[in-house]
Amino acid sequence: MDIRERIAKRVAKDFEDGDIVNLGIGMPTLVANYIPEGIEVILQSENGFVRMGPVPEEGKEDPDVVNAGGLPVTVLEGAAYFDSATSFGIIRGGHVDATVLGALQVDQEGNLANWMIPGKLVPGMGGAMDLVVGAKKVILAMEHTAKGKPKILKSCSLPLTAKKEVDMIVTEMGVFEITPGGMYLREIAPDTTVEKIQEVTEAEFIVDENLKVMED
Amino acid sequence: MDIRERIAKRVAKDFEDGDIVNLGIGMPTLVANYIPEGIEVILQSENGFVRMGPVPEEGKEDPDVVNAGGLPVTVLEGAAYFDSATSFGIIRGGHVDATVLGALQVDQEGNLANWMIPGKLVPGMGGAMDLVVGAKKVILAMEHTAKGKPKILKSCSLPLTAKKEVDMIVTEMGVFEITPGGMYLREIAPDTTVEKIQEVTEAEFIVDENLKVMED
Amino acid sequence: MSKVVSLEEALKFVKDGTTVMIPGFMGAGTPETLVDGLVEKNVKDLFLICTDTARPNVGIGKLIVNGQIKKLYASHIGTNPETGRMMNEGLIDVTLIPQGTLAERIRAGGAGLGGFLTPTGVGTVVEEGKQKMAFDGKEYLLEMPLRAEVALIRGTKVDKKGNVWYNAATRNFNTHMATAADIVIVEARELVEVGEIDPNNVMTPGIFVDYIVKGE
Amino acid sequence: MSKVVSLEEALKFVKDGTTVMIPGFMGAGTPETLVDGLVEKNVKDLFLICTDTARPNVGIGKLIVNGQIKKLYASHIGTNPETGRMMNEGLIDVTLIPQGTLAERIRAGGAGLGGFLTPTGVGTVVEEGKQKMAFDGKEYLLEMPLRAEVALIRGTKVDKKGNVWYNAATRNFNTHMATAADIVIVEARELVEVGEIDPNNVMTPGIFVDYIVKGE
Repeated sequence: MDIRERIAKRVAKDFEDGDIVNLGIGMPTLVANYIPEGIEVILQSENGFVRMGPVPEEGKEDPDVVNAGGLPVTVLEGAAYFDSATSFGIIRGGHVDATVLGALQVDQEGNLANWMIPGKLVPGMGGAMDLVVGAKKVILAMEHTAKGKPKILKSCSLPLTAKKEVDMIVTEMGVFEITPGGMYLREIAPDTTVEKIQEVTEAEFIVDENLKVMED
Repeated sequence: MDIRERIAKRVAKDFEDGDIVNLGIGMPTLVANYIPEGIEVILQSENGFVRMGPVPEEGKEDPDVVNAGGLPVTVLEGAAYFDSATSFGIIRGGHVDATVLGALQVDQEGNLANWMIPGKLVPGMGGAMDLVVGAKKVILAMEHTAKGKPKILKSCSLPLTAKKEVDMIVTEMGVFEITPGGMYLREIAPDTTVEKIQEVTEAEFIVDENLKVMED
Repeated sequence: MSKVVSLEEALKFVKDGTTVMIPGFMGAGTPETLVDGLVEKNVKDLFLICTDTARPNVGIGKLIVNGQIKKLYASHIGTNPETGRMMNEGLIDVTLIPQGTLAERIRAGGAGLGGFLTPTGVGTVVEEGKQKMAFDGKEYLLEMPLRAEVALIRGTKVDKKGNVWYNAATRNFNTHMATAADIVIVEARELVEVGEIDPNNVMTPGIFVDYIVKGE
Repeated sequence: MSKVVSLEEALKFVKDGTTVMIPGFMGAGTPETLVDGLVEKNVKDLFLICTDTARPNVGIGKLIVNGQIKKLYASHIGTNPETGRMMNEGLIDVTLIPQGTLAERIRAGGAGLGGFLTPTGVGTVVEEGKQKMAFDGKEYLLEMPLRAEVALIRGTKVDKKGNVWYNAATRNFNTHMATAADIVIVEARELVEVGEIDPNNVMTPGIFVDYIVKGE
């Protein structure tokens, strides 16, 4: 199984029936493909609607119905459209149960950096700062390293998106939870070891006594 | 001509084509009956719509279409309904050209008291405080005295609705304008004199050099 | 799980002492069936947040007359003499709030804002105990967000996923209150199938609604 | 007086150096005809407020590529490499603003609020130079209202009194920008007769709209 698929699939297992979820651009978007059967997850698109559906068939794109990345999507039965202030009221007001985002860096305190690399890449924060602060649960879906270098750090060096807001990190190597008592490795992928994870993780983490195997 | 009619008629003359106007409960409501021909005035109702129309014919009342006093009204072609935050955004945001309100007291500084008499009458300010602060022009439509006692004072003694926001006062005796340079008597009713007005006005006012006769 | 429940099931969330928001402007937009249910249930010591207390036998007025309210936030109580009487006798603790400020405080409570600055109330008793700030020579009061445990709202059309459409002037405080309570119960004047309300014209997205009661 | 004017008449309000708000999410909801008109007119040194700069040949992106923007407030510029290049070369002065904060600042500008407190951006570079306040242990930034001289918006259906209805995800920043500029010009995808939009479903009341241009 592809790394990205593994991550997306694991994230999707975390949702509960009825959850309202915002998926970021890129790998987080894949999560929608793995929502477990029997569970209804309501996708919020921060450009202004809930109950986002899948990508339309070719030729059936509607330029008025696009996601936060400007790409054509569809809406499901029971959808509702609204304006941007309402959309971010939903986000900041705690009405989104979980947001899934990518990361450039994250640290053991739950600090997240995912919106700029000074002097190099300044795309802007878009809605990420509001999402990370407002969603009840912040889940990072990310590859464990960038070109072999750790992305899960003791302390982020890039400009932050938000402070101490990350709750969970899912990588191809495992699942971490960040708690006031420290960062825990809760699950480990079947094809790795704690030692291997330690080698590519700068952050200090505690291995859960009941460490589980991350299912594919 | 009835006193209330005279006042309402004079206030209505102050409007310009296209003005958005909010009329308070009571005498201000009468103003709608005297809008000059050829002029379109858009009435805003703070409970949530613009282009309020006249009272419906008997038997045609719709309990969903009521004014800020809870009384049945109609809407005109081109009306739009909205929620309370939007309605007060319109009011506070300076999108209302004029508001016409009654007064318990007003003073020469433009301070207004029209929402309570401590220990006696505490109806609440409703939307009045927002209207007086937000409307571009605040016009008082009021009888000159209350049981012979002045209501236009040097300084209000009742709790204020807003500070220094009143622009114009129309009574059965005349029309006052409140400016940074003082309160001016701009028009005088045909059936009174400056002396008579002074007798029943505690506030100090300047008589306009070009004092006009208030037309009925 | 269906959101449609019986009146009894819905009202189990309102107990003695619960903080409740109820919309409506002199009764228009008030959920009459839910209010009648509360009168029947006779829960006491409620902290009620509403814009007016209507008339003694209309909407919210019934809860006042029945002695169920201990604490009241409202903008206008003048049309219900019972509210004033009970306030003067110390039976209800009343806080009067300008209507625009009340709407905005509820909106802020639902949208995750920590407060806002409004010019409304500056120089009046409303500013007592509040922080004042000035920008560009204009003074503002810092007003705080408001939330409730339960909001009882009323939709003209409600679909089974909880999407709501309000007719005419009944919208008023409904949309804001629906965002600012832990439990949101909507009384459906008409309960419709999902899809009958155009997703564009949904005024309260179903994600805000926990329970639906068919109104009478 | 008809609000319907030619493209040329409408754009006379946008001159070199004008502050302009333009809505749209990667082009969706952007008034393409008005933007193309601005490119044609080639006014320079604009101060542009928008959520993203789309792609080089899409919507707002064209104004960037054509070198017409001197100052930019946006939440995301990553999809238009030209914006980043011109920012790095000192040709455009870019301020990045979290998207929810941007929406709320514009709303505040239109609603007469002096500012608001948001948790978004706390602990990040966004807090630089801003007042911080804490309530109940949670920190907030004080954010200021935003207004423009001209807003160029885009309605799916617009009636001749300026009432606007937006389809699907095109609503985004349109409704807020329509309230927060001295002159509001709407591009009508479809120009309809008054009455064709249900007063309940009007999303921008015509009182906010000064001019209407038929879009292509």
